[in-house]
Amino acid sequence: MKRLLLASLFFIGLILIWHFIVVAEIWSPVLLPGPASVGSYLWAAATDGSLAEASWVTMKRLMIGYLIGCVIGLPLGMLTARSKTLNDTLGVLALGLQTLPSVCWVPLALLWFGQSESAMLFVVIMGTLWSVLIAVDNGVRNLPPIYTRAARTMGSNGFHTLRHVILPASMPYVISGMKQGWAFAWRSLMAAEIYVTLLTGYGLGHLLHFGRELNAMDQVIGIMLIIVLIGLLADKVLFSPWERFLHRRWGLNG
Amino acid sequence: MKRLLLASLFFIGLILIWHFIVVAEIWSPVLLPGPASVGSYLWAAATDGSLAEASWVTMKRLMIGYLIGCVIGLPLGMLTARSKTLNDTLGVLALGLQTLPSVCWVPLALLWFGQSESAMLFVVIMGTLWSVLIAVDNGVRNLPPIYTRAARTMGSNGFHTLRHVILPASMPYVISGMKQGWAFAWRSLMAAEIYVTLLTGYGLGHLLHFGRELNAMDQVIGIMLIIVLIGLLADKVLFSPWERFLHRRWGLNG
Amino acid sequence: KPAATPGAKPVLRFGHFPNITHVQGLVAHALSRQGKGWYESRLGVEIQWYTYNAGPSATEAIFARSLDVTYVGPSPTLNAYAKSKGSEMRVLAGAANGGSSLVVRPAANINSPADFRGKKVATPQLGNTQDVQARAWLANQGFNITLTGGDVTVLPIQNADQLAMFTKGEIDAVWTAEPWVTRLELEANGKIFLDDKETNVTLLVSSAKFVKDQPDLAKKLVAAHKELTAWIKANPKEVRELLKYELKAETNSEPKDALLDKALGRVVLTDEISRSSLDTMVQSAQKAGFLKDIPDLTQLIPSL
Amino acid sequence: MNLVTELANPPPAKLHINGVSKTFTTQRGSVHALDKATLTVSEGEFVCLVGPSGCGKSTLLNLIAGLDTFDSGTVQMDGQPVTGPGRERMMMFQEHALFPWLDVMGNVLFSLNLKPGLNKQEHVEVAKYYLQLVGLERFMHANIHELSGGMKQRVALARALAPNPRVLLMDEPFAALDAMTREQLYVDLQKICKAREKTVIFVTHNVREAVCLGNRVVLFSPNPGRIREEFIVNLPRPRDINDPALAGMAGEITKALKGHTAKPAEE
Amino acid sequence: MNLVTELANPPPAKLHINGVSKTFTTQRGSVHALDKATLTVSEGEFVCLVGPSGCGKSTLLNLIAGLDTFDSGTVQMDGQPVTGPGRERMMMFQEHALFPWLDVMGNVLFSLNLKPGLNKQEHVEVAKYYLQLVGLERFMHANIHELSGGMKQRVALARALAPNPRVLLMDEPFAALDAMTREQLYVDLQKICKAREKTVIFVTHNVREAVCLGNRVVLFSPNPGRIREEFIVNLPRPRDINDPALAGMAGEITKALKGHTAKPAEE
Ligand SMILES: Nc1ncnc2c1ncn2[C@@H]1O[C@H](COP(=O)(O)OP(=O)(O)OP(=O)(O)O)[C@@H](O)[C@H]1O
Ligand SMILES: Nc1ncnc2c1ncn2[C@@H]1O[C@H](COP(=O)(O)OP(=O)(O)OP(=O)(O)O)[C@@H](O)[C@H]1O
Ligand SMILES: [Mg+2]
Ligand SMILES: [Mg+2]
Repeated sequence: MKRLLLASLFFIGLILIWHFIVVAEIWSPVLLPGPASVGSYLWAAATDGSLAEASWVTMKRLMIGYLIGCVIGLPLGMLTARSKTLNDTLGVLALGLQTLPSVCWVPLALLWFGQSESAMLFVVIMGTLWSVLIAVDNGVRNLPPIYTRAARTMGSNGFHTLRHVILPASMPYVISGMKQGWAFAWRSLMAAEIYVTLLTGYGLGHLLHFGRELNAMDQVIGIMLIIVLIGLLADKVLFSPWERFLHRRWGLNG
Repeated sequence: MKRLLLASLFFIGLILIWHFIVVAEIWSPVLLPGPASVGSYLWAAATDGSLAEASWVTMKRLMIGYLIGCVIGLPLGMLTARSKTLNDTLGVLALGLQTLPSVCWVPLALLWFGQSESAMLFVVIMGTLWSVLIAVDNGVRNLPPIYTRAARTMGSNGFHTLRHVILPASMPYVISGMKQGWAFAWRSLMAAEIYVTLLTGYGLGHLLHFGRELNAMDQVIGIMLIIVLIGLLADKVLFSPWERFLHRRWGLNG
Repeated sequence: KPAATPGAKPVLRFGHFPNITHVQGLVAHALSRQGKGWYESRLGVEIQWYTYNAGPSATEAIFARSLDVTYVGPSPTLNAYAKSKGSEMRVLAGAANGGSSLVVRPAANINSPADFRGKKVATPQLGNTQDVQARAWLANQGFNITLTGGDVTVLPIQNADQLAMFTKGEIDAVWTAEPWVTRLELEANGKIFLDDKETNVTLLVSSAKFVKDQPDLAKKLVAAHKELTAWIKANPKEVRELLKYELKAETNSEPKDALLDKALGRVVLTDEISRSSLDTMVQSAQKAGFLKDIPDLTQLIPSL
Repeated sequence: MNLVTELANPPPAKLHINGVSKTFTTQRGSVHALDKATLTVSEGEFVCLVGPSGCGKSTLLNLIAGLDTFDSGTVQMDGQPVTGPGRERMMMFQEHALFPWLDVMGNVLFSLNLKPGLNKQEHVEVAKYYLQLVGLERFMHANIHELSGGMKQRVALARALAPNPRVLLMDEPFAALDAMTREQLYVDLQKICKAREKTVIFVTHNVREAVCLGNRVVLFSPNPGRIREEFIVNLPRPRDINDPALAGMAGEITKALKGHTAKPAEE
Repeated sequence: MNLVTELANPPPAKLHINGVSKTFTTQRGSVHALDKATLTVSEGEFVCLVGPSGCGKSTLLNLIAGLDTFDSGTVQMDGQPVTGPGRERMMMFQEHALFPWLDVMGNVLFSLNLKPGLNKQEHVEVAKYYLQLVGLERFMHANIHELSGGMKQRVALARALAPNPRVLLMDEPFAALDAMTREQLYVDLQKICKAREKTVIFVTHNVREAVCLGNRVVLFSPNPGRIREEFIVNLPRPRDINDPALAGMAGEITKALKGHTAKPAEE
């Protein structure tokens, strides 16, 4: 309760300061629109439905791409961590591609898939896949060997060890890897949406870009707020339950 | 030695497959230029100096922004992890801003700083700062409490604990956080360079964008390769020594 | 930001686009490159040239105080003027009219305005002159146009992409400016549906601060611009070489003579500010939903 | 418990360790942890290993478990070379090695689930029986990090005993236990080994414990780790740790141990 | 070592634990770990705590160290309430709690560096002295993960002893050690405590160890954790662990311990 109050007070304070800076006209209103005008843009966009639609378009792209990336990346990461040959080939490739900002795929994606949803999906998958793969690989490698050793003397091996020891034991890493994958996917999708217009639907990135094109900074800041909100929400819904579980079961004070 | 050989063979194999696909003209050469034409672009760009210059411009932006981000983010992360009040205010703010892809700052940055280096720096710093802060905060929170407890009974407290226990004990987290900060900075800089043309110098992102504008896919792929190369190199130079040290000293088999 | 070192000439930061509709900018920039600076000699200043790809970047630069004067289209100008409540932008002179057209794809079967229902029309950029014109024109035909959809989908797509998508049949029509109109005609079999020769397409614009702080220089600048416009009209041969030289320097590709001639033929150079054209543009922008209330235009055109 | 006593009784195994050496190489040089160790453990025998800290006891256990490779020599079970770990050789580690992602019950069930031939219901029954044996029934659903040091060790013991392996390799299993619990477990462990004829290798620092439990006590000396001497313990079973005859023998062995490591505990 | 014996000798402290209770609350309910514990330790006294696993011994030590809060009661040192940990009360944890980012020497130096009044050179000398004491001189530059279980415990002991604290809180410090090393350390610890008049609280499961070291042995019983009985040990010092008089007293205490926990080790 007290913590919530403190946080709220802090943010209300921030907004008030922002408001007074704008009112005092220290900077031109073009450079920094006030909270009132941002609020009124958000209200208008919320009531005419364009905000909800753009959020939906963006979330759909993100979700599908992210899921595909995880579903491919998780098992591949396990494999590269366990097999030397795979690690020296696929692992090195993944390391390279992981350092490539996935927005760099945009030109090729547009060429290969046209200005379509598939191009966006491709970019999002490239953003997720490699980082999930690397994180899982890393997590499996960083396991205290005592766990697998103990399991092996109990007769566990092969797939059983993978499923019942390595996967749960690397959980803290896997979850943080999936979180990072999410962050990369989110970033690449925004960059891609800001960069290219799609025929199949306008996402939040497009609204942000349009805000810039029209010199409408209230729109830009409004959309930034929405993006922050969605990011926080996704964190709460997708990752917090897992982290709480780990906290309770493992005694990690996260 | 054998591992290196295997990896080389794998990549040579990949390039050969790529070459034969192009030669067989399964897809149009516009969609997928062959390794030969990518190589000749790279050769030309390397000899006329444009590649080196663009890499230098990009690296300079990245390095300066990243350093500033780390220097601010590291101590702030320590503070938010240790102080409840700071965590409920600055911590929440950081969490929010961390979920904001820093390419979203580009429109505001351009408006505030003009089409200048400062705008790029701002975007890179926003990409680094919050994620380093959050990672350090997280690392400090996830420390096994036994370390600080032991240190405190030995008379360590305040800054001494921070400097001699918390910082080294959270090293594995801090390094992975700095790595993530690097990845975010790298991604945001690329996105920003692809998105806006700067008057003060063309970076790799610009070359990639121009490649797209000119439908020169050999240039696009060539620049992508360079970006991968720089990413791998940065990893080797900046982070590998630390990770090796941790491996040896802590016995983590990373 | 370049600060004047004592003893050195004052610096004027000047912008333009590498487009045919920015003939004056291209020619003056080329002359500067060749050491025969047009504005330099007439104003006694040093010119720093900046090239932009789109209106918003140029107006942004004026907001950010990193640019003094630029050639730019009327729509971004009016938009920036309105968004800054009349405090930042000033129009000094006209530069070019016309040069923009609505091109349709033959296979799309568009013969009358009513045929646009359900079609996809591309414009170079959201809120730029052609985009506003397209949205207003379509609205005038009775279509419901929204930012992200409606009876006709208006899509802001970069010029280079437009050409490719037009060829592939992914878009049905394009409202754009030269040289892209001509390229669509020559390379993609586009048909001109509507040709616009009256509307202001390029203006000479400056920051309000520039006019306020250096009114004399502004006056000299306008005079030099008028002189340049007249000189361009009088020397088409030399101008063509200068354009080719400059476009090659800026975009790394030299336009073909045929393309250049055809495109130049559609652009009408002028130094007049057409007040009625500006008013129409304001109404169009309102119709397109980009301007919420009518800006007070009294300060837009300063008397020098 | 009916079910538990009725579990199939596999024949105990014969272990043959022949001239096994192992060297660890670190940055600061190499440590000769085990030097030509030779040891034969016959079927159903209970062998205790004692020796100073760092003399290679844990290392030897790891080799027998098949968890580590060695430089030379052979390790055989029933005449077959040991190539890797297996369910029939269950190891109890010096660090408890419990799985933090499972609760207490889950940890015990882990080893049981790998044993073929029982259904889920029976698994739970067996697990409960062994948790009762170590006195932790009430903590069935506790998380591992909520247990005290000794409680963790007892869970690890239950986990090792539950699937009834032929060979038990135990690395200081009772180090963190109080005397009471320990004495109870001495009685229980002897009972279990008698009933099931298990082959056990048991590392301890407590010579009395070794004499109480073992058929044989093997002495190690460090630097490099070597097997020095063996004592056959012929006392009648069940043995009581407080038995004076046992204490006498322990004294004898302790003296021998001191003899081998003249310098005060420096390795 | 000259330097070591010359270190300033701070007066030993008087500890007062009065009616202290502590309950852990977990998801499955709460554990009453300590119930109205009252204990007075006078200056230079060596008190041993024994009791079954999970009876709250580690919990009590943590409270005295000032590391945890408690529900009721008071903990005082020299008449001042303990509000947090401090250098004068050094704790040796049940898990070794060594810092993996430092090598062996670094760990011992850590506590020394916090002690004012000595220069770097002297720190190193003192650290070397204590590493020699625990027989680990040769492993000065080893990484923590390269040590055997007992070696880690010995490093922790050196780290706790080196800065010469007034109060030593030791949680099963010798559990993973072999008899030889252990006996040597009994002798050394008694010597150190005599020379420096340290106040020590020492948790162990080994009743003989408790009688050998302590002026007083305090018995705990579990569920809830309570102090049950105290034994004053009046044997002359230095004591030998193999002394029959000592063994007799240990037997007596063990009997008492069994009496308090009638049920077989179930908490
Ligand atoms: N992973 C390792 N890396 C390097 N040296 C090691 C490693 N594991 C063990 N050693 C060394 O091998 C030697 C034997 O270790 P081991 O753990 O077998 O001793 P131990 O007899 O079990 O001792 P304790 O009774 O203290 O547990 C020690 O000197 C130790 O330092
Ligand atoms: N962090 C914790 N969360 C929940 N319960 C705890 C926690 N720490 C200790 N306990 C409980 O408190 C009780 C006492 O624990 P404590 O560690 O003090 O026992 P102990 O006497 O040191 O036992 P041992 O001799 O086995 O180390 C136990 O029942 C234990 O389960
Ligand atoms: Mg060992
Ligand atoms: Mg304890």
